[in-house]
Amino acid sequence: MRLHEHQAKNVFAGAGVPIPDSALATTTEGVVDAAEEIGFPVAVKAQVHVGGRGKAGGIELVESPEEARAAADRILGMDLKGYTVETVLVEAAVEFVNELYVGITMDRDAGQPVLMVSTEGGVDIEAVAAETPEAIARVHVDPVAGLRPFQARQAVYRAGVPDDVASDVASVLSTLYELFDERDASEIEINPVMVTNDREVVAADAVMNVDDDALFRQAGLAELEAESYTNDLERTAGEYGFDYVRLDGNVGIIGNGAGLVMTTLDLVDYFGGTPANFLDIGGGAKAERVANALDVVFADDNVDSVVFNIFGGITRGDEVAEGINTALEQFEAIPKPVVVRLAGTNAEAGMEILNTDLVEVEATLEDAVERAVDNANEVSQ
Amino acid sequence: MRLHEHQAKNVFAGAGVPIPDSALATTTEGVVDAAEEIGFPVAVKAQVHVGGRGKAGGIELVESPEEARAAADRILGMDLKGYTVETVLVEAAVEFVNELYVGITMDRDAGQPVLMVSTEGGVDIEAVAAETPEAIARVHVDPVAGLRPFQARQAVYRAGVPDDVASDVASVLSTLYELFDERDASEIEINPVMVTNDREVVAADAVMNVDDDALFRQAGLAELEAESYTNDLERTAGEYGFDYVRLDGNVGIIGNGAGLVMTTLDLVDYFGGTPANFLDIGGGAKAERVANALDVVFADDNVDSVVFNIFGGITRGDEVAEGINTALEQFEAIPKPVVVRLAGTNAEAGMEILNTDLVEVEATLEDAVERAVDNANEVSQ
Amino acid sequence: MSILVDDDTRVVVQGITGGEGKFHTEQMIDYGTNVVAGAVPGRGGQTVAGVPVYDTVERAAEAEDADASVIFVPPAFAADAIFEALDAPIDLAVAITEGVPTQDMAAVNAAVSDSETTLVGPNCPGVITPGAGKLGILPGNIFEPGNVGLVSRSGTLTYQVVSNLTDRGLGQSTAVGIGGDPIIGTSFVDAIELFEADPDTDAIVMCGEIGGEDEERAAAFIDDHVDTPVAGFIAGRTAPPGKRMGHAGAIVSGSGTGTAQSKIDALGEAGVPVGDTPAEVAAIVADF
Amino acid sequence: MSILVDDDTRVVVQGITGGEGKFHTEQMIDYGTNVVAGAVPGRGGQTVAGVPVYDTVERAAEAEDADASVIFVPPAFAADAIFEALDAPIDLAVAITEGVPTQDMAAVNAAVSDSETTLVGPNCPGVITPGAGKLGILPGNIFEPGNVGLVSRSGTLTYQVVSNLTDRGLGQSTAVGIGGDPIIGTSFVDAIELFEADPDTDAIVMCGEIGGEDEERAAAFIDDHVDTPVAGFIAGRTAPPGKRMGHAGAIVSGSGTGTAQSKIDALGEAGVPVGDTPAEVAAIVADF
Repeated sequence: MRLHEHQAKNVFAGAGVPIPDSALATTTEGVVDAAEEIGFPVAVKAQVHVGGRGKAGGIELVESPEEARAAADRILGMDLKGYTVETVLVEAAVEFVNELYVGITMDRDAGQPVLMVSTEGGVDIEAVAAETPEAIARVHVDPVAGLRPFQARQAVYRAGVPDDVASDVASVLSTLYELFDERDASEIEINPVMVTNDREVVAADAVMNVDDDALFRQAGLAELEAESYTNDLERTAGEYGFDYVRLDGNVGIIGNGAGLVMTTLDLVDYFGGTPANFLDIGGGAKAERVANALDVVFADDNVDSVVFNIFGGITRGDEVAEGINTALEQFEAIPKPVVVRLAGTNAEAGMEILNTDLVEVEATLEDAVERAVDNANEVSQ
Repeated sequence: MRLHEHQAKNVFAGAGVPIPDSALATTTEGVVDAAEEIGFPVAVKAQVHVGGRGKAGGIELVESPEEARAAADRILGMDLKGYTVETVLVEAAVEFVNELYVGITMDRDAGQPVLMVSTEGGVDIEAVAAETPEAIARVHVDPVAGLRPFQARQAVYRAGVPDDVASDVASVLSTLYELFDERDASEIEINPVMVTNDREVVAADAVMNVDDDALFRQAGLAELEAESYTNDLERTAGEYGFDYVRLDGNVGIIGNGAGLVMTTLDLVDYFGGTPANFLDIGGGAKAERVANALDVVFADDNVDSVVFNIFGGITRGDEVAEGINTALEQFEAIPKPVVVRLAGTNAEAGMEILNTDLVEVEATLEDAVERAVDNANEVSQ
Repeated sequence: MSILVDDDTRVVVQGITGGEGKFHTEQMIDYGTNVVAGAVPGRGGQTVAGVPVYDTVERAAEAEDADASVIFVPPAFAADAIFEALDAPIDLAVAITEGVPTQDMAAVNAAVSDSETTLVGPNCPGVITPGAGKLGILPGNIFEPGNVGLVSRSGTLTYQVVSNLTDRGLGQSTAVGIGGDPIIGTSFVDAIELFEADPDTDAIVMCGEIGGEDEERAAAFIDDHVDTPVAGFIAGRTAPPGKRMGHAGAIVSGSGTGTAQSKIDALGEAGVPVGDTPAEVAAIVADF
Repeated sequence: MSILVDDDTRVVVQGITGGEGKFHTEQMIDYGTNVVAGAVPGRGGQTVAGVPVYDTVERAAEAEDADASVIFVPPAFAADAIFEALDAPIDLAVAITEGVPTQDMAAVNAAVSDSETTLVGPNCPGVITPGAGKLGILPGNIFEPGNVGLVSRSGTLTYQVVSNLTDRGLGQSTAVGIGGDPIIGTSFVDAIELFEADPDTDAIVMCGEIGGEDEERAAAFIDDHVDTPVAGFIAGRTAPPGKRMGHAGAIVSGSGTGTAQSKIDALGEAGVPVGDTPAEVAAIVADF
């Protein structure tokens, strides 16, 4: 789960990391009021999960109520890389002397968290990582022992953080590591940490991703989950408990198991189609889950055809088939053509059960995907 | 620092370990009132830091107000192995079916905490350890990783704790380990954990020793320290910041460094005397500390003579000598004869400074101790 | 011959009294697996699926001489179950549980490195040596004994590829589902090293996916140390950067590595042909 | 020759800007010790006692080629200072700090075992090789170069025994104060093993005290592995069971081991004569 900037900043501030004064707004009046309350200049920042918001026009620095109104009118409701901006953060603009980068992520290859600090904050840190990797100090942390205080100092001094703020930055790092550890984060990042004229450090941006698998023990963060969706289809799919990602094609895809669903997407592409989504229905899918999955995919206006690909291990083909029948029998007319392919446990029984008035059936993965792509091409013509 | 039984029980109960109903009392009327409030039968238990309180007569089970009164009259004010009983714990007597032992201590040789569980609780666990060590299940814990839940279960099942209370006992162990870790304990023990008729577990006794070196970060426990002294001399010495133990001889001993002070005690014994105390004045002793140390030792009525033995490393002999002069010049008459031996840093200067009207001086450790023993023998004749 | 699991493997099932634990224990036994014990705290003395249950893995291993364990406990308790298996000690622990918090696995990872135990998973379908036994939830009926070793990060994709292999008459020596989580016990390199040393594995199939650099490392390892022919498949070619696709592991980092293309390229440079479809992978193996 | 410290030892002082750190740095330099750097966060670029200060031990070690450290930081920060020394890495870390919480030292102990660093202390007077250098707070003037190796749990008792030795003309190869805390880096066995391997140490004195079983283990080690003659002294014969005598380590457990008598007996059985007084110990060594 990825928190919005303002959510992450609230979490950071609660742990003692300094952040600028700010307020959320969803209307132009709200933006102007918030800006006047905070005092100009302020930044108006779109709250969507998109990288490079600034370059894409999602952030604007304003100096007066008039400018605030104009920025709010422009940004609220704008489409930013496919996401509609519904909320903006109105935030005091910090005058800064230096911009630093600090981040903590789980290094999956080392199996350990890694601290990263750089004095080249405020720009595209991935470009820095690619072009001058030595400009980012990295310190791995033993996940059992946790961050030793000396390691935070080591990262800061290795990165060449100016002496007079080194101790404050090390302290921010220690706080972030505690959050990382206690809140089951998978990534935490402040880019930039701004160093002000009077040598204070302020988190000018905030990224926090939380391990979905740990939300069961992160009650406070799990509450933010609904808020963190940026799109109705993703919200619905999340509420149903599916792993779902919306894409921009027209072939809807439902399958079981991430690897197999990804492979189905790849085959859609291979046969000349474009995937509309990734939807992993999970193991042991019963009738209700099948119906819910179809619900989500049918609700996507982009979808012109659907492929339903199940390889049963725990999941039983006959149960899935009954689920599909039940789910589709509710419709007077099936909204989009559905191709079904069942394999594995009880697959043959399932194939026999399927109501071929409602769905098309194929025996192999390749044939099923190819037919779904053909269906989509026909519909969209 | 060793907590009193009732202090330890409060700490345990605060963490969720079940303890019997109880109240403290310092007067006979208080005991009777508490007993009636709790309901008979109750145990009246002396709150002094002495092992084997039961056998020594410091614990009595009473069934009526009359018995409570008699027990209170007898126990309050009694001398228990050198300690006067000022406070008793009046506690509901638990009817039990089994008595278990659980303990956690720092195994200094392994450098790790060790859990200990036995079904032979309620008796002298040290006898069990000596005679049937296999009756105590021991599980070492990685101090960095902490207690894994399976280890608590392992200790409990290895010990043969009855199945129907195994999970409750494992949970008590986990709670105790958390206390051990978070409260910087050096030892935690419940002996016995009573298993009641309806298969509940209750801490019928409680031991908790806290690492003195960690009291700086254990504010809540440090507050209990004053209360935990059982003797005025120890309280005074503790307030002065000395490591002090009162013993039952008549040669008062002041020195610097635990090993050297212990050696001085041993030499008192070697030369036929008996040490009255252990007092380590610490490093870099200035005039005020010297005066305070003499204060404590002179205040002990048992002391007939004093030996003051300093080997200077950080501690400078001339400063100690000045401290001794200043401290003793306050007295019209020196209350007990003092033999001083100074060695190490600036020792010769110190020996010259010492006012030999106030103290006797010896050049070697052995001579100083022998003379102090002689002095004590003369006084006590 | 085979890797990890053979006819002598004696299995304890951690979490045998749960719904999944019981069901799959029955399935494993039906497949001929030598399941000798279950371990569930507080359930010692019971019998499930004809198998005696003990309170701790230690006791189960001692009493029944078990050397492998399969873990079906819920995610919140999975790390502790793995620690218990390491401590017993057990030679092979296969963690089926899906949804284990990554930070729990980071702690497990450190302990596994210091232990003698091989951990497979978590969030994996398990390990099967067709005809000998299976530890996990893989559907036994799609497998056939043979000489193709298979290692895969994905469950159902494994089944897909196996069925393509079996349909062509290409049986399997052992199939290992290593799991798709960010931190796992057995990597591609670990499994491929075992297959390379197994005289009865004559070809290897590795099914990877986007995220991490395990496939890239495997490619380098194959280039340097593997003579057995290897065929590859990589899922996630069409996954857009920065999107999570089900597995926590399947995130494209955008750093140039971890993408499907970087993995396919790395395998290609190591001389490993990569199929565009699962059926194509089976065809490649048939041609070895 | 000597152990741990010689003419080539290059020392960084952690906590050099504190009162004690500065004072003893001056003392160490006066004694001829090769103190090359200090390390204090936020103080990089300063100079103390003529020595350059760095923000981290890592930098100090790199810039000044230091291979040993002496730690004078306050108890609350001592464990972190030791971890930093292990990480630098430093070959020998001598922790002088008194009052380090035992649980901090338990964590340190685990890390030291996994490292290449020798830790001496904490709560110890340090290590001195007379004539070559000293790391710690030992008063240099009482030592003389020679061939008696000394290892002791106590500070001032060490000085007492050393002065008895020096008075008899028995100089020291190296003296190691290992500290009296419950958990310490270097044990009697560790130090005695080094002395046994040192060609210029012809006799060993070990000064123990009540508490723990380190002296008993040393006795067993001497019996099996040590040819160099060893004399012993044990403080705490008159300590009553269960009473704490200053050092956290000096608690008699009452379990039959850890008492002065059990230690004296163990040493006796290993052929190690134990003196009744410090002077007697020196006399025993003179007779070797």
